Amino acid sequence: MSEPSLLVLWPFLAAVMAAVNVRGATVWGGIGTLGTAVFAVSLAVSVHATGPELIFIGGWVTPLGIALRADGLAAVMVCMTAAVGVAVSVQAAATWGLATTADEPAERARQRRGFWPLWLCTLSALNALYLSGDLFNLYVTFEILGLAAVGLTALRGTDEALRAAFDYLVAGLAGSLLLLLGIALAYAAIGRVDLGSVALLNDTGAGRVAIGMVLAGIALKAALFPLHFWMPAAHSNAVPVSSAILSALVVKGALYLVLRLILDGGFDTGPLRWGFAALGAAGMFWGSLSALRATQLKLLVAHSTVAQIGLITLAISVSGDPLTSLAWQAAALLMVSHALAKSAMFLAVGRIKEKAGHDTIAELNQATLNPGAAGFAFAIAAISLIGLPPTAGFLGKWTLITGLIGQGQGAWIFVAVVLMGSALSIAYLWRVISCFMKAPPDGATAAPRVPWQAGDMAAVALALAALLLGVFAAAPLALLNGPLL
Amino acid sequence: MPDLIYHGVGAGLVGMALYRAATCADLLTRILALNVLAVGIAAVLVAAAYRGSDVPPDAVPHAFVLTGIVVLVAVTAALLALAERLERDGDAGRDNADE
Amino acid sequence: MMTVFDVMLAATILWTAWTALTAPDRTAAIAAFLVFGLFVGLSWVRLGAPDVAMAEAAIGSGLTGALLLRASRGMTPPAPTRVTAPHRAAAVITAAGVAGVLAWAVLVLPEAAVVYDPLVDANIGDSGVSNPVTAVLLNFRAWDTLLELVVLLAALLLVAALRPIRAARMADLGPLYPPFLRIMAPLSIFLSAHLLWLGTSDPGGAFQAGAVLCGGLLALFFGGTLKTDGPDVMPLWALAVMGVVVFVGAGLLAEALTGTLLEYPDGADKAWILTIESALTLSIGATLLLLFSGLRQGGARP
Amino acid sequence: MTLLELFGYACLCGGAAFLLLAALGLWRFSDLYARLHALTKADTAGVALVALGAGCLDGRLVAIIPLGLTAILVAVSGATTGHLIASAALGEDEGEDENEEAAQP
Repeated sequence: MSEPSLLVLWPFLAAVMAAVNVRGATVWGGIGTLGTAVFAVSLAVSVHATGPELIFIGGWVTPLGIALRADGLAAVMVCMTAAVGVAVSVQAAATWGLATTADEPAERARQRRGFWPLWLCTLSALNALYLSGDLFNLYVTFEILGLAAVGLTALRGTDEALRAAFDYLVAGLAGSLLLLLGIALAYAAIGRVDLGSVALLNDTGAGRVAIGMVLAGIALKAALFPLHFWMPAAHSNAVPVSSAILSALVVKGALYLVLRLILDGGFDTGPLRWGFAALGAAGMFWGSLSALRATQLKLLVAHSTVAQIGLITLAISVSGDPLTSLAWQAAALLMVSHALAKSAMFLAVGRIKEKAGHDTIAELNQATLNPGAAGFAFAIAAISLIGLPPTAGFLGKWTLITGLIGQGQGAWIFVAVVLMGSALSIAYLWRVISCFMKAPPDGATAAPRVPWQAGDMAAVALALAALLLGVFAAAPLALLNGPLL
Repeated sequence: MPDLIYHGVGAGLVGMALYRAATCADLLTRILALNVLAVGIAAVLVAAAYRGSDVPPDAVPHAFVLTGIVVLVAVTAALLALAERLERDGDAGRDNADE
Repeated sequence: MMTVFDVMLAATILWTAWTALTAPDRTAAIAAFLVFGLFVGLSWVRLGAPDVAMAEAAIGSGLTGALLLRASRGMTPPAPTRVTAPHRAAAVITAAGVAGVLAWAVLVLPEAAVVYDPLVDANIGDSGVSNPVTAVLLNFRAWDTLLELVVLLAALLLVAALRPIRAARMADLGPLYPPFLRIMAPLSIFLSAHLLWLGTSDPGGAFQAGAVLCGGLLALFFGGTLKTDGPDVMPLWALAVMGVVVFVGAGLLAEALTGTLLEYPDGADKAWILTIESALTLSIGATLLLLFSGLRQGGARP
Repeated sequence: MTLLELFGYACLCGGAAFLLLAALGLWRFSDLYARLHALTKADTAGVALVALGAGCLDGRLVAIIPLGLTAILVAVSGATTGHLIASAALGEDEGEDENEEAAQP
């Protein structure tokens, strides 16, 4: 059994078992997530050792059949998903408990029964997306991802969550249909839809329109700046564990496809790339400004996702030809560091809201944040988002800026934009961290320091992983330096 | 010749659906607009697969459209389940008691 | 002569679509959508795609129409949306822009780029079936079909995870329904099996057969003989899950035997495809029924 | 033009006439029950005549059996649906409160 097929089918079978055997849902969730993590690591090792794998499903060669491509970039993304997945599963098991207890409210039982199958479906859809080498196959994986993510959003059950989930599904379906329209035009123009032939699209008029439609659809699904209207509501109204999955992992699928299209020579025409870079920069500013204005903590973190997506899109669109410049690796590193940091942040915010009972930033102070584990995890994740030296975020921004400098005079504007983006992210994150250190208003004596609980371990672990990834960056960089398929 | 006509039908359906999706707030009409948009795209695909009246058309886009139809009915069922819970008039929208 | 027919059909499709989108009354809009789906199916028969026409008529307009009608019954009447002039103008511009670009892209097309046709004709011999669409769905691009069934299951998981709402009590259907049921239910099961077997050589296959089977199951559901609440949902739930599990199991077993995922052992292609297709037919019928009945109790009770 | 073909074309025209009349009835009649009356004629007589005509023209058994099956099916489901719609509409018109409240949650 090769890893790529197991990476997709193992979590899906675990999801089916979790759906049928409701009493043991958490156990099946653990089996599915841990199994996928093992397969992800073994895939990364085999790709690093023996180079990228190309599997023709059913034995049919590419134009007719579908190819699964397991190269360095895919291995890094699959390992990222597995790492965040394990931590999120630990947090989910902590919040909803291991098994059905007699006296628990119906709402909690419904959320646990619904979470595990949907999470494992998301995991299998993400792995299928990272490994797929065919555009129509990517459309189908996007649909699975969209449905499972909407299920996670609607898990909370309140009317706002259902309204956010409905808007999320409508935007996701519209994005997928634009992608399908692009695929239809690509088929009409060049007669084939596999990713390897995407470069042929630049020659014909219909091909360029097809690329435009595909990019519009992906931009809608990735919540890129003008089309991000549905995202803050969905990510802030969901259950904390779901928000971590949505913000850190689900959005990466669409961003990964944009990067893959560029690497396959999808759109080398200048104006489209600079247009995308401008959208990314605008998204960064808009996200940061909205985060500065946000009063609720979850909404602030959701808007910071919009800003980070803008930064990643900027890194993707200026990444140039994979043979000449290494700037595309910056985009991959930024995606990985954002995934680790953002999931840590959302889990920490969930814990803060659980302990303090509310998440309005102004009313947070030292007394409400006792013990400080969640605040600690939030601060470390903030450092990685800002991009200070030891963290993976710094590594991504550093590679991006060195790549940009090498590209001639036009790129200086974007270097300035990246630095301004970092400054803005310092501004809106410091707003929160300063509240953590604020003394309680009525001068009440600080409550005794309560030891850290099990629920905080997932957030702290993810934050430290984001911190240490900068130090131990040899592994992802080695994978990224490998040949691309 | 017929595929040009049905290409035009596909383009018309896509335009109509996008217009209605943008200008109506009613949940059910938005779901109908997305369904019409998907059928319009499927019409473009089937028209692109046409190879003339005597040569059999290409089977791969037909498989795409078949897959697209089944995916569409799944997403529509999910959308309707959400819309039903949002738009339920008054009576038992929120009673978890009878779980 | 046929061009006149095509132009009339095209005009009817566009007109019914416009009615479906702008009808003030919900039931009228859904009825127009149903008719629109049937006419589009007719246009696809004209373009030489009978498989897809059958699927569009059965699933695209029939089942979707039934889902829409059931959902619209419990909804509040639609409030007329007041749209300001600039908003409407912007919508018209973007919609006309996308449609115009699409029409231009299609008209400026070079003659059709033929890539898949020779490949399908060359490989259909050892794909085990002679109907090219079934060969593509179940053999050449079996990975797409497998993930598509995962989509169906993901939709079911989503509906199961939502908070429960009160089941709308089915009205009594009067004395004429039971004899109608005695004709329709066995006939739909027989027709579904026939469509499944036909799918290997002529238009038909697992999806059309699954839709027809779902029609029969719905007739039983309305007649009250088939219930989907409480413990009765378990057999349907297992049937819905069974299809994809059989497909995944067959894919992994094929990989164990031949070393590549979903590569059926040589010579036994038809047998493998038929077993997978029959499991899919039962699973699609059960899944679509559960999606229709909405798992009123909010998920499977073990 | 053999006699069978002539008869086939005649049946086709008759069927088409029935369908046209039913559509006209649907459009012109004001009352629901009158419209139902017109529609069920289309289902039973119109489709049966068209199927008979097509069967005569085609002549092969492999075409006649599906056509016959279709005609019977459409007739049965058309009649039952007509009955269901009529009884539902009748229930609403007479405003039987307990049936009304029971049927509509």
